[in-house]
Amino acid sequence: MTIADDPATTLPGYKWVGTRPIRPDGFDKVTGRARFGADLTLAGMLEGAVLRSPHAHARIVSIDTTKALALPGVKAIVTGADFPEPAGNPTDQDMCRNAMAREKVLYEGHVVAAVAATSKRIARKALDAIEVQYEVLPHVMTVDEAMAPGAVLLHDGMITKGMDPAPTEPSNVASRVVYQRGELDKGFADADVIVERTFTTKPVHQGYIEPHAAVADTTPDGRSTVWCSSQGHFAMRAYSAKVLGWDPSRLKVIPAEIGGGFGGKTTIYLEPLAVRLSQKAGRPVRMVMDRDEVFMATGPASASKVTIKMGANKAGEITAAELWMAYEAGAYPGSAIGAGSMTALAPYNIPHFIIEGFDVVVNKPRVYSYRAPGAPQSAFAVESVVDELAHKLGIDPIDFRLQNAVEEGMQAPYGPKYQKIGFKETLEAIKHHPHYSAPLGPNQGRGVAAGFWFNAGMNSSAVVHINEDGNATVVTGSPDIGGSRASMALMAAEELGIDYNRVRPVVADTEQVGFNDVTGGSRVTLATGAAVVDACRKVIADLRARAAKTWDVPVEQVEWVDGQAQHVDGSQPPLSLAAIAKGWARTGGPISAAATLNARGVGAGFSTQLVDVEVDPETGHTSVVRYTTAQDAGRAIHPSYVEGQLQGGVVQGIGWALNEEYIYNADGKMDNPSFLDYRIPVASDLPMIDAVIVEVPNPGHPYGVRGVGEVGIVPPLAAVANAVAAATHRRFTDLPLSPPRVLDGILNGTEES
Amino acid sequence: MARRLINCVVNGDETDFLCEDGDSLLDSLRNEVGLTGVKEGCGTGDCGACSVLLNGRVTCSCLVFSPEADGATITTVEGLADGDHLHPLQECFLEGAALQCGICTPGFLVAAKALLDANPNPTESEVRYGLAGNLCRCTGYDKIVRAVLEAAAQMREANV
Amino acid sequence: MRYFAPTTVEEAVGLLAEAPGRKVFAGATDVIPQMRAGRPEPDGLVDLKHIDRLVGVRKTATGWVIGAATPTSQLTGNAELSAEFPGLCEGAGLIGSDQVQNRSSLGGNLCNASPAADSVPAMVVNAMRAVIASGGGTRTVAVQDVPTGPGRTTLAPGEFVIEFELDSAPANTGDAYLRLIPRTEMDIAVVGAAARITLDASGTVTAAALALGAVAPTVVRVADAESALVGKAIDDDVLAAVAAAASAACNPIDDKRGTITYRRHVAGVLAKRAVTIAAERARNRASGTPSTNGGSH
Amino acid sequence: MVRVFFSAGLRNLTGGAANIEVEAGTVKRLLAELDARYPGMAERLSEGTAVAINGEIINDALYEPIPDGAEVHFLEALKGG
Repeated sequence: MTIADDPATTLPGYKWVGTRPIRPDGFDKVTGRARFGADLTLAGMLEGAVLRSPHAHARIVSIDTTKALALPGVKAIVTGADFPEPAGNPTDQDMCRNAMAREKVLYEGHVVAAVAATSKRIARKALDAIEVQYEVLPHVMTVDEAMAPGAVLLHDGMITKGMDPAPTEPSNVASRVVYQRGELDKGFADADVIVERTFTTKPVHQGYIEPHAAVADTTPDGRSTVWCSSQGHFAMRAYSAKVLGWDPSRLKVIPAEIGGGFGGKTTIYLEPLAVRLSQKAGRPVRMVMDRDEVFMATGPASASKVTIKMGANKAGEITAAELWMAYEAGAYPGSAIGAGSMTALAPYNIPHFIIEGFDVVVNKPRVYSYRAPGAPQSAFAVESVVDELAHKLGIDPIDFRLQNAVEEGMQAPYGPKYQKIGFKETLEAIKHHPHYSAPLGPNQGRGVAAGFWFNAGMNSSAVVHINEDGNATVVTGSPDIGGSRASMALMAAEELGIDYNRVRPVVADTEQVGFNDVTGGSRVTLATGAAVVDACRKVIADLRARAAKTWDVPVEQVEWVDGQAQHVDGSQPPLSLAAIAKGWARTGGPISAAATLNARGVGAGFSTQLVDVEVDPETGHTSVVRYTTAQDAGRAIHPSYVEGQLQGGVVQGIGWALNEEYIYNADGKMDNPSFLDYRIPVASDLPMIDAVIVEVPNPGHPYGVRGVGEVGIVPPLAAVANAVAAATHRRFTDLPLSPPRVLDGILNGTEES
Repeated sequence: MARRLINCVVNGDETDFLCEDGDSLLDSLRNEVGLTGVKEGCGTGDCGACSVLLNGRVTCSCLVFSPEADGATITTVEGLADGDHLHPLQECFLEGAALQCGICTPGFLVAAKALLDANPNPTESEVRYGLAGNLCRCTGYDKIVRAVLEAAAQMREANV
Repeated sequence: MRYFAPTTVEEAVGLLAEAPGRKVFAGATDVIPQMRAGRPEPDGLVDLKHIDRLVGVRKTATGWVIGAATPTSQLTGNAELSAEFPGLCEGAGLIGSDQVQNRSSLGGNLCNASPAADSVPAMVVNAMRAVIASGGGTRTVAVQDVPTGPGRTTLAPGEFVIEFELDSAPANTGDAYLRLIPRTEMDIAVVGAAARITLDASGTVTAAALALGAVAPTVVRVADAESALVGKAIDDDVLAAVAAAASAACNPIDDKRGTITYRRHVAGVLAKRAVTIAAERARNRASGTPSTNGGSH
Repeated sequence: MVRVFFSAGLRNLTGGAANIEVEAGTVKRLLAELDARYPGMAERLSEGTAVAINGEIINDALYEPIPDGAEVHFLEALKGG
């Protein structure tokens, strides 16, 4: 373990980075003050509700809102006719149709109309009074159904992209991607052992506890203020504007505190509806989803089908791999098949491989990002087969991975060469962890798996203001979903050389700070953090200039050390930040600096995980009894929140592995849209999650940061499945590993050694 | 239908609010009393984000009809601190980074208070089962369980 | 929808007689989710918690009387009841979280008439009786005769359960309830099994009751298992017969929570485990040692 | 000179070539050069792609300088969660 165990320890050379202070927004969040998406009330505010398709696939013949509009208290209704014809690129157009159906509904829960009324109860009554005539169409629910010859089409003219030559007939396959290297035949000829299997996963939801919520106040000048909970209010502005056909600047989006996102709150659902309803009604409108709406109508992660064949020689080298992957996109193209394909073999240096991936539309909600989007599904297949190969070869599964692991300078399967990475370090950390050699009890099994995620950079802006008391305000536009304000303040305190508690980090609205991309891709500490560091360094340059002016010396003779200006030869008494701030009017006015960047220096993330499970051989019930994760964080700015990211990712992965799944009935309707039957892990399902922070600093970031939010969810699916395989001597290839499935495997599966 | 006037004690204060008979206590607390620290995660009693103490017992306020609160004593997250003196659970959640997004935090704090009121010296397993009615999707529960155990220890020490 | 809070049984009976669309409730742990899921709102809800007789656990000369609206947390919190009927208290204690435990009641759990209701199998093996307010008087029926299928009961419109009667357990008697859920908490039983066993001094079963939940439209008594037990000492062969009889007694459905095959198999597993625990408790109660834990599996 | 690598999905435009050497100081000049050699390449790469220069992945990298001797890969743009 690293610094993690002693909160008082600081990293050599750093005063603040690597410490664990209380997060700045914490007090509001433990006292109930923090305002989340649904917590705003405005004078005269109406309540909205959404009419959703009861059918998985149907043509909308007509919508009659007359009776609904006549109900007392109903102030506005919008349908597809209230929005402009979708414009922009195909993805934009699909987003517009997903936000409000036009000709067809493509899944149960697809938006058909929305109502604003003086109470939620009246709004719901109005939904019942809207008369919609549907022509119900046959539906396709899985990649197998959707790819079958003669399958009913969701989109009449959809021609598969990425095929050579392009097909002449439309299909439900939106696109195909291919990654390959070497000569597959030769690779398999070199193998002494080959494993070939097909793996499937079901759709799973991000499961954030806060349902989507938005309040819009549209004024007669054609502008609107939207207050919503999201992972990126600039993206909400841009996407809402597209649906409305507006310039984005007509919208001001104010970020509420966000109650979890995990990728699912990087797009719009309610926002444009609220804006348009508010415009029609002339009053503010609040819209909050019910939990069943969250499940049925917001984007889960793709279900997947992955067929994999992998070979290795007796020396323990993986010689070849062949992957065929199909991911459900839901109603519109856009699954994470690309990332799923690129990450599948990313941890290993394999001379011969081909990965072929398909993005397939089905009559389910349009999938959206979920933590390392696309990677867990393919890693489940790859890491299961890697585990099986190791067993067949009689090689320790960690040694087998170490032997084939990628390192700096090796070519990634998706093309470029790896820069500085810490994969082997995470494998070594697990190998030498006491957990790896601890004894197992009866009916217990141990599993290992690894995972890779790119992490992201993208665009960020930050402004640092020095206040007249010498304290700093750090303004960014990146919603804080897991403690990033603390990280921003720590880096600013480190740069400026002042106490952490003298830095106030703020997440500002779209009119108060420059553009920031979404809080996603594990990018905020890296990219927005880099913008904060840049802005601090500009402020320091200014502070040195002010000191130089005060002392009447050239600025080159002024250094910034420990929060104060010092003359290089010590000939002047140091000037503190507070002292310079106090005299700012005499030296040129208030002190403030902005920085913007399209971030460079992204460092990839790797995680290796170890789990012990116990399987009840008579019921198939699986319990996780011990879990250890080792992840390369580059450098942990606030180790507690880094651990939290590691632990949270693991537990979401455990849920995916064991019990989470969308269950559909024969009519294409979701059977379990509640937290009762969509079973995310509860506290009593879990042990403590031992989080080992590995630090291989990322040379691309001023403090060595790598994104930490996502890669932790990549290994658990296979790690748990490998542990269940060890406990039961049966190989499981279909998730979730719910008790009925595991029992069926125990009773009817093939026993393996 | 005429709205009904409910009199109750909320966080120590005599409080009245108007409701329709079918309203949930959750909605009334949020919309009529203004206590938006009480959160809705599911509306069906499955997530615990709306937990309050109703006459001293932890309850999902989404499963309570507002008229049932007439004459009741209610404690929400807003009532845990004593002025600006945080409850040990609140302190331990902050110190132990037991929250990420914070939406489930109010419900956890209220449920944990009820748990420790009934059992001042719980085991890890008792904390996990005692808080199984509160869902957290961010933390994996590790730091929450640790914070509750730490708060219990501090409270026991303070009471010695 | 109107809310009523009567303070006497008679007042409640009168309120229900006034309008046929009124329903009783205690904890609302089923009513509110059902309303949210789109079931029609009743036009009146009669809250039974303010009637003294319906809330509380009382020891009588011959056994126990449990108010139908008593929060289940008061059952699990009653040390004496938990010691005498650990299986009943386990079943009652598994209805939802601590939050729900302060609202859920035996009356609600029974009359919601879910085949998976956790408290009902244990009520059945303990031969509990429901005292029902009926018209101007009361009638008493065996608990197992109340539900007739999912969401359906033998209660006539306007009737409601006032309290449950439970006879003291004979010496050397133990009960147990186990359920299978995918998680460890917060789930509806995929299968539930309650057993009650009475032993003689030699360890021979003198009386046995076994009931299964979630494997048929109502709770199933497994007569073949009971007859396989009575007169025998419990050994592996007897337990195998119990398991086989339990599996055979199932008439389950495939649904989102489990398959027919799975429920049938697990019914046998839980039946034999519940019998084992109940028998162990029966032995320990003879010697006065505390009971071991059942609960979720 | 920089070396440009083509993923399998792009090789139908390059007549099967997996990589080539090109003279180009920025991504914009590189795209122009590639489009001249392989008509349609610029359009194919204009949307939804990122560029990796010596292993560093950059979105919207049109004016990014490319050092001499660099390895350049075009990648599908990624979304995070």
